[in-house]
Amino acid sequence: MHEWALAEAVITTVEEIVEREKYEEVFEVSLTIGELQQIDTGIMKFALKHLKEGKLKKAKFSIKMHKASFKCNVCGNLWVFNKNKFNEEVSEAIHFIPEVSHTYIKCPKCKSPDFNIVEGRGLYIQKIRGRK
Amino acid sequence: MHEWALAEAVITTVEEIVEREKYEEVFEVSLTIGELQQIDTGIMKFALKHLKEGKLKKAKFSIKMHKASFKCNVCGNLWVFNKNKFNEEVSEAIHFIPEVSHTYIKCPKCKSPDFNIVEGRGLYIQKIRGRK
Amino acid sequence: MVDPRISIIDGRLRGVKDIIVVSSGKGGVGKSLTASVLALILTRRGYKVGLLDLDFTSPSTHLILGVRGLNPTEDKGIIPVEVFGLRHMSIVYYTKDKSTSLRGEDLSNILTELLAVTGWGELDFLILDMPPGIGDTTLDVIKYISRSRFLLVATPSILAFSTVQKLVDLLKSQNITIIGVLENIGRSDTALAKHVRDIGVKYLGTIPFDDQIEGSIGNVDKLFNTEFASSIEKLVLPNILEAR
Amino acid sequence: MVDPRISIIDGRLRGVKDIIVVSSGKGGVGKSLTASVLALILTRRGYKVGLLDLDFTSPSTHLILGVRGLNPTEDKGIIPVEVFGLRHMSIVYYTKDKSTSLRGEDLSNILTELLAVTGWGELDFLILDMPPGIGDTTLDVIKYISRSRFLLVATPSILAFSTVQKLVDLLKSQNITIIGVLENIGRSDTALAKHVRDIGVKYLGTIPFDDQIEGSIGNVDKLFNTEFASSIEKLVLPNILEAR
Ligand SMILES: Nc1ncnc2c1ncn2[C@@H]1O[C@H](COP(=O)(O)OP(=O)(O)O)[C@@H](O)[C@H]1O
Ligand SMILES: Nc1ncnc2c1ncn2[C@@H]1O[C@H](COP(=O)(O)OP(=O)(O)O)[C@@H](O)[C@H]1O
Ligand SMILES: [Mg+2]
Ligand SMILES: [Mg+2]
Ligand SMILES: [Mg+2]
Ligand SMILES: [Mg+2]
Ligand code: NI
Ligand code: NI
Ligand SMILES: [Zn+2]
Ligand SMILES: [Zn+2]
Repeated sequence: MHEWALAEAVITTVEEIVEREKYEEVFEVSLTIGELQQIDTGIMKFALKHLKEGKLKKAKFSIKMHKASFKCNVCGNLWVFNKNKFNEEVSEAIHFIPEVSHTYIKCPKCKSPDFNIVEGRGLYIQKIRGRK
Repeated sequence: MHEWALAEAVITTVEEIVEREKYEEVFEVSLTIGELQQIDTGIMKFALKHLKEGKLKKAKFSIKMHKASFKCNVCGNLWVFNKNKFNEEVSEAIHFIPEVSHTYIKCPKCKSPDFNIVEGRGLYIQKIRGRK
Repeated sequence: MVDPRISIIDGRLRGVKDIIVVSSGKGGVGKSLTASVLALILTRRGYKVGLLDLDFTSPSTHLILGVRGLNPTEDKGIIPVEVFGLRHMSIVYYTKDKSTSLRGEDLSNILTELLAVTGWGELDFLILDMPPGIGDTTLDVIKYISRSRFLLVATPSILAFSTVQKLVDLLKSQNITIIGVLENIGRSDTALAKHVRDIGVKYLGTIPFDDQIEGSIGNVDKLFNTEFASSIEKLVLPNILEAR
Repeated sequence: MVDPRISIIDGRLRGVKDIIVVSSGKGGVGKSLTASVLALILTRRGYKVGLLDLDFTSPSTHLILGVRGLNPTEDKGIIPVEVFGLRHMSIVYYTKDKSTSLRGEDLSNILTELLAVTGWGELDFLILDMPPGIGDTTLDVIKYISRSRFLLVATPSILAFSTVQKLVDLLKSQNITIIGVLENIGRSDTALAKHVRDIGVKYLGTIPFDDQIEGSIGNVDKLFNTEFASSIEKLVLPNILEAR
């Protein structure tokens, strides 16, 4: 699973922020993960725990999942992602590259593949709590 | 000047909204215009006055200009548009198609033409006040 | 916050009877040459024709036609350049053909702006020259001008067909009319005709490699005298005129 | 809200000594063929090579190489497909080469995602096959991988040069290294060499039309035996190896 790759990205980025903003110690890092990324939060937390060190040693990582929703660029229709509709191969593909949803998902109303992923893609660092 | 084309677009759109939201009469329409569009508000108001009819007959049009600003996608630099830097031909080009600023403007810090127009393009209908 | 440009697009194109989109997905197959020559031929036949170059980062139609020293004028909007009897519109009139790097959102904004402010007047045909790829411009044309008819250009290469096939999928899902696939720089023995028919699209025929083309670019009289032009007249024109 | 993918890109490419971007701006000039054949030749010379297809709406390198039935694997990231001794990565492994319409923001997200999660390991060369146009993907490569060296491909046509010139402007403004311009499907008498030198870029030489190419697509052994491959070896290889 590429949870490890993403965990590494999170640690690297937090370390950059810690350096830049001169933190002495980090207590908590809040992450949001889009549902489309289909990340196993268990593995993710395990990886983060394994990789953190130095000023992050004692940091807690909280993960919030964001439901995925789409908005059709043609008819304006809004709908939510239904993961059960796809076989494992397609799920894995979307897990790696959420944009390939444009291959497998169409607007339920007008059948267009021209939609925006309103929410539910990506992995973001929302907040860092620590001591400067 | 293509103020007339844009005024026509405003009137058509407001009429659509009036129809859809079942207004009996419109008192006021608030517009914002991006500085990059370099619209002559005098001509714009004249054109709107000339074109309004029916339920829009008595509508007042208020126009607010938005200063143009850019954000560099490469170095993150933020800067504002300085219209005096360009000759008349370039000004006219940007007036018609604000995106051609990518031809004539570069990030003052890193010289990249890869920037976003943060504010200052387009013409938007912000609010309609009327009687339903 | 409502963008009023969108509502006016239909109105601006009200006087335009037929919109032909020359597209492919694949680059370098002859879209711009086809669009330009087709526009010229229709003009010579007496139709009122507009040609709109939508390949904003690599516009070509002004070079093919050899437009020089002209500019759109203003009259309650933008009035296209009148050249060789047709109405031509391209971003080069504003970029002076200088380097213009554009992200997707920019492409979308330019298309909307051009459709909202260009006054085409009465036209029998508006020809759109499309960029390669299946991106913002293609999606926006489908979104804003659903009555468009697509003329697809391919070469005999499997690499071109692979992309054309993807574009056909998209167009079919949106019930957009496909006039057919034109084979360009073709040979007599290619498998393209069969591939095209297998996906349920009309095959329009093949235009051979024409060594007069490069020397004719920028010279309309020479262009008219190429084998390429007579092929467009023979293979494309009947298919465009018949459905009207 | 910070996107952690961006910071990891440099780290992911730490083991990659040299990044060669095959680009043009113009479509259909032979970028994908050049990128694929160059990757194969470098591999045969004993270098460790990666090939990343960045033409997300019309990927071609998997067809040129003839990759079938393989998939990237996972190990703390995505491990590219190993084929003919090189490491290959393309969106087709996830789209199954089905129709994929993407707007600019999507292109940007896919590129970031691929750069952030692909584990290339140790490489002498990573070759990037670029889409046509001067848009999101080109701008993002410049933004995220500024140490890239660009290999530009053109044809003798004025239409191709017009676009290459725009790309050169962009690259120069950003101090990106340009290896040179390769003329493809060339003739002996073209003016391209002079045009290229006039804008201060190295002209690498010309590859003729090769009628063996189409029949060699999808067959690596045949590709190696084409005149195209020997031209790449002769014209491009020295220019890529010398600066190292
Ligand atoms: N039938 C043909 N014979 C010879 N050259 C051609 C032919 N069709 C197109 N070309 C050339 O191929 C190149 C690509 O054509 P162009 O119209 O620019 O393609 P696109 O718009 O699809 O990128 C141009 O240099 C053009 O002159
Ligand atoms: N030197 C050449 N001789 C013959 N055909 C060529 C040559 N170079 C490229 N081609 C063909 O031209 C077409 C475009 O090549 P491709 O590599 O897909 O270009 P791009 O990636 O720039 O769009 C393909 O069908 C390819 O097989
Ligand atoms: Mg989208
Ligand atoms: Mg921009
Ligand atoms: Mg073209
Ligand atoms: Mg290619
Ligand atoms: Ni995984
Ligand atoms: Ni004006
Ligand atoms: Zn829809
Ligand atoms: Zn900058």
